[in-house]
Amino acid sequence: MKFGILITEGPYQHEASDSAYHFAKAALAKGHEILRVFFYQDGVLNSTRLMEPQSDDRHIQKQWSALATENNIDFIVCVAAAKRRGITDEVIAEGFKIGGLGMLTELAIEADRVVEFRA
Amino acid sequence: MKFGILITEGPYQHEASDSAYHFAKAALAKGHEILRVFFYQDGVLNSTRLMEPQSDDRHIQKQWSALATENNIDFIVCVAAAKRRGITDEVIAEGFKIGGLGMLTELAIEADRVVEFRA
Amino acid sequence: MAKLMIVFRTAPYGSIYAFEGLENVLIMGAYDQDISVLFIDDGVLTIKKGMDNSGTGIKDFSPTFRALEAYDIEKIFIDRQSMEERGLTMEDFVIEPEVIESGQVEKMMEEQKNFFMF
Amino acid sequence: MAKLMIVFRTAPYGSIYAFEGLENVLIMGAYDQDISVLFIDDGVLTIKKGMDNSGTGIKDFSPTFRALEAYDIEKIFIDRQSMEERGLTMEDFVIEPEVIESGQVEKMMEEQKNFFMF
Amino acid sequence: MLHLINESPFESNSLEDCLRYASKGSPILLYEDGIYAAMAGTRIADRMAGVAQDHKLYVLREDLAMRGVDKLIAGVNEIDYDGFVELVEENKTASW
Amino acid sequence: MLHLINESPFESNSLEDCLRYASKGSPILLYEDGIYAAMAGTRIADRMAGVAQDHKLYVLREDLAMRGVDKLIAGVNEIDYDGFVELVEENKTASW
Repeated sequence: MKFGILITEGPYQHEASDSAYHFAKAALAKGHEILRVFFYQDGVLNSTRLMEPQSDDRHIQKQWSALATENNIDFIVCVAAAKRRGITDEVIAEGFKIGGLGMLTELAIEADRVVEFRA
Repeated sequence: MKFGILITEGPYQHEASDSAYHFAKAALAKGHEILRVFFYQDGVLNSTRLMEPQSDDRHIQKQWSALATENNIDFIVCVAAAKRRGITDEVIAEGFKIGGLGMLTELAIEADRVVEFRA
Repeated sequence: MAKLMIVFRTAPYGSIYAFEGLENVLIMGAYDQDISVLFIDDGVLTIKKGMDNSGTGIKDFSPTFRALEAYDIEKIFIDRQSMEERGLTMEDFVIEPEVIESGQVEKMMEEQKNFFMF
Repeated sequence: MAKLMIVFRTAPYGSIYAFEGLENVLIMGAYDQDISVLFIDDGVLTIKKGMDNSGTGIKDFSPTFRALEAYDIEKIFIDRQSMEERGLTMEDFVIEPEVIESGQVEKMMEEQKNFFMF
Repeated sequence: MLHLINESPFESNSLEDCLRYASKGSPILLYEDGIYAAMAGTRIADRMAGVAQDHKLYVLREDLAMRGVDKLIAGVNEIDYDGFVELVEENKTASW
Repeated sequence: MLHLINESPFESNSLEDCLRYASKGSPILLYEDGIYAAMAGTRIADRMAGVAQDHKLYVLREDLAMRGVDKLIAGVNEIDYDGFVELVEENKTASW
């Protein structure tokens, strides 16, 4: 099936980003296509390459970047939400692209299922 | 009195940063001293100079920076929380300093009151 | 045309969910799809009349809700019980959604191609 | 020495509050103050035995709770009703806090120079 | 002790948790989404009228106004940020 | 329709809100802090036993294990992320 994933919470503060990541991996492993992961509201904070967690902790941005590049998935960071929170081209990591909110509507039109991960 | 303020939520996502700002202004207007504002957990996101909200919206980082510099208040951004979320010297705005969690303990020891603004 | 729905279920201003829900309604309207809007739980509080944001500096989105019809968004529903539990009647709102019963909510979601909850 | 307290009142892992509460206990311990720790509401879930984080990659903080005594943090309390409502008894926990009644909670907070809730 | 409540009582139990610990007479300030607990005519209005008798119940005017809430249960005191600061001068605060 | 619940039932009303709309038989997946609703012996355990009769009640094993929760009410089905994906294949999802 064609899946979409929507994330509206930031990494570390809340488990939503972790859950979304594990869900995405499981969906790919079962042969599903992920049309797009849309990072929205505080979810845009998943995309900063400046993130530097403690060395014994998971690195959420790097996990995402690897998932995006290895599987060629479209990762869109909502531009308005990103600007509000200081996420710009200057800090965005590999595998993420900044895009408009319309790309979430397009995902809703094209995907068989969209799963939201939120607070 | 000697006040301390603790903020654990990010700007725009939640009203906590706004409430803390209005509270701080009112406390100063009443002649209180604010020993320190401690930005913790997602609260560290208040400090990025890359923040760029829509032109008709409040600019939360600039409000804070003006408050800190005009009143010479100590604004500390928790280093571990900041690193986890991509807040580094590279992006930190005027008036904010990165510091250790011990500075929150010191605030608890020295302040007459510490008020938490959280989700 | 895909059937799409935005569900408002959180209170306004305390968190950004309601604001972003409204942004989505406007964007979806521009895509010429079959859009519905549904207010349930604390979401009914987002269309309360009489908002005055002068004390906080946070943007008031009431005027945008009032303009939804101008964007050809006409399928707007509200859950009766959510209104009643909060002591609100149709006179309290800046728009006039169609009142539905809680038993219709899941069915209405089920009919959509996709929907988002804010 | 100032009396300081950390109150745990949220569930672990779903949000970072419990983790940061624990970080604060450790830091405060290093400042040689009179530290208390209190578990109420969902905070009692943070010291549940048997945590296995291998499926999520999120750091398990049980070992750190177990080490609190080594940091000379000995005033550790838990609200009886919060435990009981969650079906938990002292056998379920990695540490052995002293059980208090809900009526003592506010008084205990009041006695502190300052306290933080996580 | 001043108890600060900033979540909607229809979605969060933080007010009920707080009430379990707060002693009679302790002030409670409702702000942000917490102000909905003071709204008249809700399914919790009777409960809250009782709370307003046992506690000094305050509500932050700026947050009320922003949400368009004007009809309140009896016994609630509207204050502004100045009043918020005064409450903090007089009390240690707990943020639920 | 699959209903996703990720908040503690002791702190949030999202499960109760969801139950008001979910029709009999609709699957409900408890994950993140939502898993505490499936814990045995709590003050809501009787209520949840009823929910488990009216709905297919699932709980995410990874989140259970991380929280050290092993005793569950009767009638709950443990699944892993594979099972989560299968539920989404079969149902549209609502995230409360």
